[in-house]
Amino acid sequence: MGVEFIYPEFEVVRNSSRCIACRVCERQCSNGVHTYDPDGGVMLSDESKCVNCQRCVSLCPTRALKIVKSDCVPRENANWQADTIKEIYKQANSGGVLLSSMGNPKPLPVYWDRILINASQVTNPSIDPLREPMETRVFLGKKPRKIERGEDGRLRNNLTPQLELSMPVMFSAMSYGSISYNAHKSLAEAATELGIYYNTGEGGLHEDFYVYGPNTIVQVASGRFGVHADYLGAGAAIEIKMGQGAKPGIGGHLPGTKIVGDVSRTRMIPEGSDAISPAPHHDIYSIEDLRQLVYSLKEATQYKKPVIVKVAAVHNIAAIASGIARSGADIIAIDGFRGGTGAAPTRIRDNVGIPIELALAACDTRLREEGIRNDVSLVVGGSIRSASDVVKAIALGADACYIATAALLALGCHLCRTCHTGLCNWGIATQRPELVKRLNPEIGKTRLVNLMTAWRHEIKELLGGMGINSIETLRGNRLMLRGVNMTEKELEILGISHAGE
Amino acid sequence: MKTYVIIGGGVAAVGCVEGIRSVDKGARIVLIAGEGRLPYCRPLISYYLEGKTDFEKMKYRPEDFYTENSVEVVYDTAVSVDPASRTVALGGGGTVKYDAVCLATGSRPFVPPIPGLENVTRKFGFMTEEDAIALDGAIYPGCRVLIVGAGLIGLKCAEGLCGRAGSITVCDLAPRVLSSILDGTASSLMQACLEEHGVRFMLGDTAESFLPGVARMKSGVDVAFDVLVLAVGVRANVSLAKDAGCEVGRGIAVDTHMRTTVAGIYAAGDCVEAEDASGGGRRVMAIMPNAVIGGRCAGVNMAGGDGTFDSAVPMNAIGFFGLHALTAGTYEGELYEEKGERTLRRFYVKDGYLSGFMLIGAVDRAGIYTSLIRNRIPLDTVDFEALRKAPSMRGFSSEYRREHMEGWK
Amino acid sequence: MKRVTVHEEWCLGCHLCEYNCAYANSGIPDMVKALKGKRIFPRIKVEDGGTPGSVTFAVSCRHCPDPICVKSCISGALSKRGGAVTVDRSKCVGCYTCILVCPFGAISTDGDGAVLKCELCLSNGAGTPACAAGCPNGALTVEDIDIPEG
Amino acid sequence: MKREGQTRIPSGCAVTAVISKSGERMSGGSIVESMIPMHDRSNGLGGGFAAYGIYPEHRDFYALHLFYDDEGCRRECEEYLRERFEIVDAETIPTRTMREITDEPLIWRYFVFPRRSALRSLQIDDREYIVRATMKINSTINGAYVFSCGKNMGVFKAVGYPEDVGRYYRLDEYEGYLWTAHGRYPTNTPGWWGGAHPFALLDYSVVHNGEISSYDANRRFIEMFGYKCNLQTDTEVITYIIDYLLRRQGLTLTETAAVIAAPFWDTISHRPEGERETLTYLRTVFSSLLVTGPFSIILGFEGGLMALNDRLKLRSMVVGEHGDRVYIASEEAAIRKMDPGAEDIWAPAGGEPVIVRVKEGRY
Repeated sequence: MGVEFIYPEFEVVRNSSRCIACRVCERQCSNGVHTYDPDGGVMLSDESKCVNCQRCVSLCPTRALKIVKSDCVPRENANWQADTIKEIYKQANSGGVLLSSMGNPKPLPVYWDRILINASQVTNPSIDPLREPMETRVFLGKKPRKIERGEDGRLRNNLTPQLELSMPVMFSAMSYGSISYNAHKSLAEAATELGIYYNTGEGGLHEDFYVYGPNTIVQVASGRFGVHADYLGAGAAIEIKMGQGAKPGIGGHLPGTKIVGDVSRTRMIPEGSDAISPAPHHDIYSIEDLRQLVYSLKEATQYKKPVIVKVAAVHNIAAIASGIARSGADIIAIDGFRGGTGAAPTRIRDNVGIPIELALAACDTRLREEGIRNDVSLVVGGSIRSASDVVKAIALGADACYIATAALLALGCHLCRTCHTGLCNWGIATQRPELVKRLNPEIGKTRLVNLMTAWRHEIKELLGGMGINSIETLRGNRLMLRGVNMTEKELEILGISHAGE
Repeated sequence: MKTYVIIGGGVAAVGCVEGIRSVDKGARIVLIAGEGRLPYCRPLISYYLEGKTDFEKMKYRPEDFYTENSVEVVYDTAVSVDPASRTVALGGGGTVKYDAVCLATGSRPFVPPIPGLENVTRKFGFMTEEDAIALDGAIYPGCRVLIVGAGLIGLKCAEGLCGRAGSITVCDLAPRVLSSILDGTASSLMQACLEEHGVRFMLGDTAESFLPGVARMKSGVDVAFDVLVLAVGVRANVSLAKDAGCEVGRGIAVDTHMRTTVAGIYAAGDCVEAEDASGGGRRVMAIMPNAVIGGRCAGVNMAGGDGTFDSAVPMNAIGFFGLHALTAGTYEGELYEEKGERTLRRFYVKDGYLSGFMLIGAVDRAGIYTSLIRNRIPLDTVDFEALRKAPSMRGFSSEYRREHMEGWK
Repeated sequence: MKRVTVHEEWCLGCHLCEYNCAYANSGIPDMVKALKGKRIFPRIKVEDGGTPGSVTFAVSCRHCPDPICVKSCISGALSKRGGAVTVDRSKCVGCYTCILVCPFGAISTDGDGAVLKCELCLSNGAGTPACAAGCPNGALTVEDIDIPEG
Repeated sequence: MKREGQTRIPSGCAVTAVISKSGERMSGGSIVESMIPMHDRSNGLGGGFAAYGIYPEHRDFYALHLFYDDEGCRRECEEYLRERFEIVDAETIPTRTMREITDEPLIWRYFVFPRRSALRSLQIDDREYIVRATMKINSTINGAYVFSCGKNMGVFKAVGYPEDVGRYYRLDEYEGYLWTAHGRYPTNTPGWWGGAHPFALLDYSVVHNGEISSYDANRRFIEMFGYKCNLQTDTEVITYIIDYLLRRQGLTLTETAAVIAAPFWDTISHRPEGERETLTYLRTVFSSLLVTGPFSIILGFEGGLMALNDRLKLRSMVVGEHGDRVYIASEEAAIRKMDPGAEDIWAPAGGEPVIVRVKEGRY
């Protein structure tokens, strides 16, 4: 106490006139915030343990609870804001690197919100998706530069393997270990039902989930955890993870406490040992090394699987993308700096990388300038939050989007950003059996399917409004976008005009 | 069209009707009800005395049950069954031919031959609605009631009369109350409860002779009374069966299909003796669930279906003034006991099975124990130690729950 | 016919079903008013090992195809109609024979003499079984099935 | 006001075509007349015609039609041409002076062939050479604009109503086996001659009625292959797509139509196996060349035409026949004007290409 004391961030506000002391809050809080006092017949709370995950709030049957931000803060200071001061205290207490989870919460520009979408008026008709077909199917992968004909003069299918998506959204990489078995199962089943893909992340593929292989992207990352021949063969595509938007330039660290049971078996590492993914792939120090890995993986899978290379959006992303496009990769996935993570050093998460909107526009433009845009598909992630974000991303030039945080939200995540504690009350970012079971995959799957179905409807509405009846003709159709509240430079990079132009 | 005859107007008869109709919707059913009433449940008569129920509510099935199921109710008594001609002769004259007949004749009170009994004017049995109505009419404030018999019937009668009479005395030759279903400790708990409500007991003692208004007890004490209730015990009504050539012990002998030893004759209810699934051997298990289930089983088999009733277990649920005693099975084998203030839980384990239990005071979810007996569940497949402390389904395996509990996944 | 299906794998032991049951059967439109400061007598009960990770599940009447409680009821208060075993509390004399025979311990009392049991919220105005409607994890679901009459 | 090339200008339109399947050459007078009943589909800001078979005497040479803003740029351009081409003829295109047509640029035509040495050093064929030269002139020589560069064909266009433009260019004095015509209704152009239609590249000419919603997706894709969409018009990008698919990729007309107005996936799934595979392949590989939004286009090429509607048929287009003539127009009235005896007037379904070819050897 004393100098080490940091006032709790949240206050648990219990409306005693509503509380019926059913103790649901107590039973549901893995952080031990709530206790029952049998003497007084009332509930007590210890807010110092509260992470504001809203589990108790969501389950309280009489809405007797709310969690509010504490207003007990240091004296106001625009420069030394309360969070900054607290971080200093924490580091002075611990001497350690600050850890946090999920995406960058800082008020940096969200360009999606400065981009507006067009609609048809008078000169051409908008299309009603309830009356006319509205297509959202997408094929990801390299497209041949030239057609070929057989001796009979008929077109020969010279396409390399493609990923077929019913809509241009996929669930991006989240490893088994960082998220729970039930979370993975929800994603896998939803992807299968939706006709899209989910991504194993760097945790291997649990044996129970091989059945979802046709809708699975298996990831190969710098730790190579869980990578073996059957694993590579199990998925529909292989993703080489070079970087992650939430923490470009550094590796991953799954603490040993999460390496239990099946997680350990699936990762092929001993129980209790920390899973440390190196910052770089130690066999990839240059673009030609990447090319070798791309082709090694293709060789290992008889050229039957498209290979995705995932990179974090960093300053020189356009050139990097150009290099990847020439490395033999079929798909480039770019992860923006607002992308989520199960755990990252706070400074890195909040200060490294660039917004996905600019990275995407720069890459798409660059690949077109070089005439190689059709050699690869572009998938973007790093905080795609809605159907309109998807539409804007496609119009800027993406083939499809990766979503993860939105998917987790559908599964119940309340973005309390304490995944790294392993005590996720929603059964997502935890390996404790009693918490894992809180996510019923049947419900999880349904909610994911609902979310994607809703987005698909919205995408169709937006397309129809633009007079477009197939997502293909939205791709790179930047004329459908206008910017507001942006500088000339920003507009130039995005390749769009200002609203009113 | 076949004709099925049911002799007796108790709940076994109702079970039998339902059993027949579950197989054969069209057959003729003749129900011979000797009491001149539609079937009702006899144990309810004490609640009638208490004012907790009335005759309308006591009807075991609503009146339209009999029309809906096309049951010909004949208010008469059967005087004989002739297996050769397959006919039943009625007391009012006439006969009914049958394809199968079910004897659901129940039981009657045993009236001991006590000298001077014939001189007692206000003496009553406590079995039927008639008995209840008569007793109800005889009771007046301040009257002194003597109940001979501290079994289920006598004590329920005592409870029913509590507060309506000046005094209630219960005597029994047995040294404790409810001696047929409880042991000493358990008996005394129940006795204490009744005593708290003003019932006086004279145990190990009984009326040896009657003088006008006075019972002279075996101990030599004279007990003055205004109203006498005889609840010494019951006897199964077996004479029809015996005369028809059926094997008869203390009750009509039946197999697990409720068949008697004579073809075409079935029996069910308090009049039969059958194998005790809790390991007590052949015995009369005159309790209501057995009557209904046995009657139904008989009906199914009479109509050509295939029914088995092999889980008959003696069991009793009895309570006085909110203190409940639930018992089942036989009290043989190793004893496990859990005691509390005014609660007692006893379990008897034999050959790895629960053979019986008695619960006083703490009776929640007792059926879980009953199922251990009825379904002959080996105790090494359950967590019996936990179950003894508190009945739960957690004490069973997950597979058991999935298999036995409807809609369990 | 509706039936509450129990998926014990997904029960969190939160006991919300008990409170929702008690509320649904209280006849009081406000949950706080219905339950605050009162002992509740739910017709569904969570069995809970009390330790994290232990098996938990909620038990309520299974509305057996051939319900022994109905056969055992001496007063005719218990009956099965349209697939649901219901209790007519005005007929029940509180003999507890049903408690003695129910193999799942799904019949209980509220100390008022007559017994209580799940009646699938058929007559309490909840519309659909409140336990399942309020279950946060799909451990209780309502299924529409054809249940043969017992 | 910004002109074509500086901003994107949507417009509504009228189109007409007539072709003689036997290759009989027809005077342009009739097609000019056909635009009169559709007068209200234009607004006087652009009209034009493409005529095939009109230069039989120069049939082996590319006929370049150019607008010049002034003599300066004409000299600059001619110098450019002389360096790269053998020029067999150079002349101004004859016009009529009329009240309805004003602000004329200098209008020239040249019959040329690329110098063999240039072709050899660049390792490309003469057609590609013509395309590159056209792109070069149009994007680098300020004030010069090539608006027609095919063999034995020519485009004639101007700011004005199409019937006036036809008379202005004296089209009744030309004879061709195929004529297409266009009347324009742009919503915000100051009126620039180069912005009028048909738009042509080599012998491909396109007249188009509609406003496509896929424009920028198509443009940004096709520009990867050396095309410069200087005009930012639908017609221009559609012409380039057609050139890319037909000439550069070697697709057939039907295959090209299956890219531009691809059948819906659901339709494809119900097609017989072989066809299904082909259609899936085309949609997958050339997905960025799908054109959505309303269009009715008539593609003219050496020896034939193809008419195509968008797959929802959001624009009108009818076809009629009489003898060896096939007529296509936005409205039936236009066909009736050309040939009151035209029969079997029918409306092609959305995405259903109508391909008419002149008998081999007759053009």
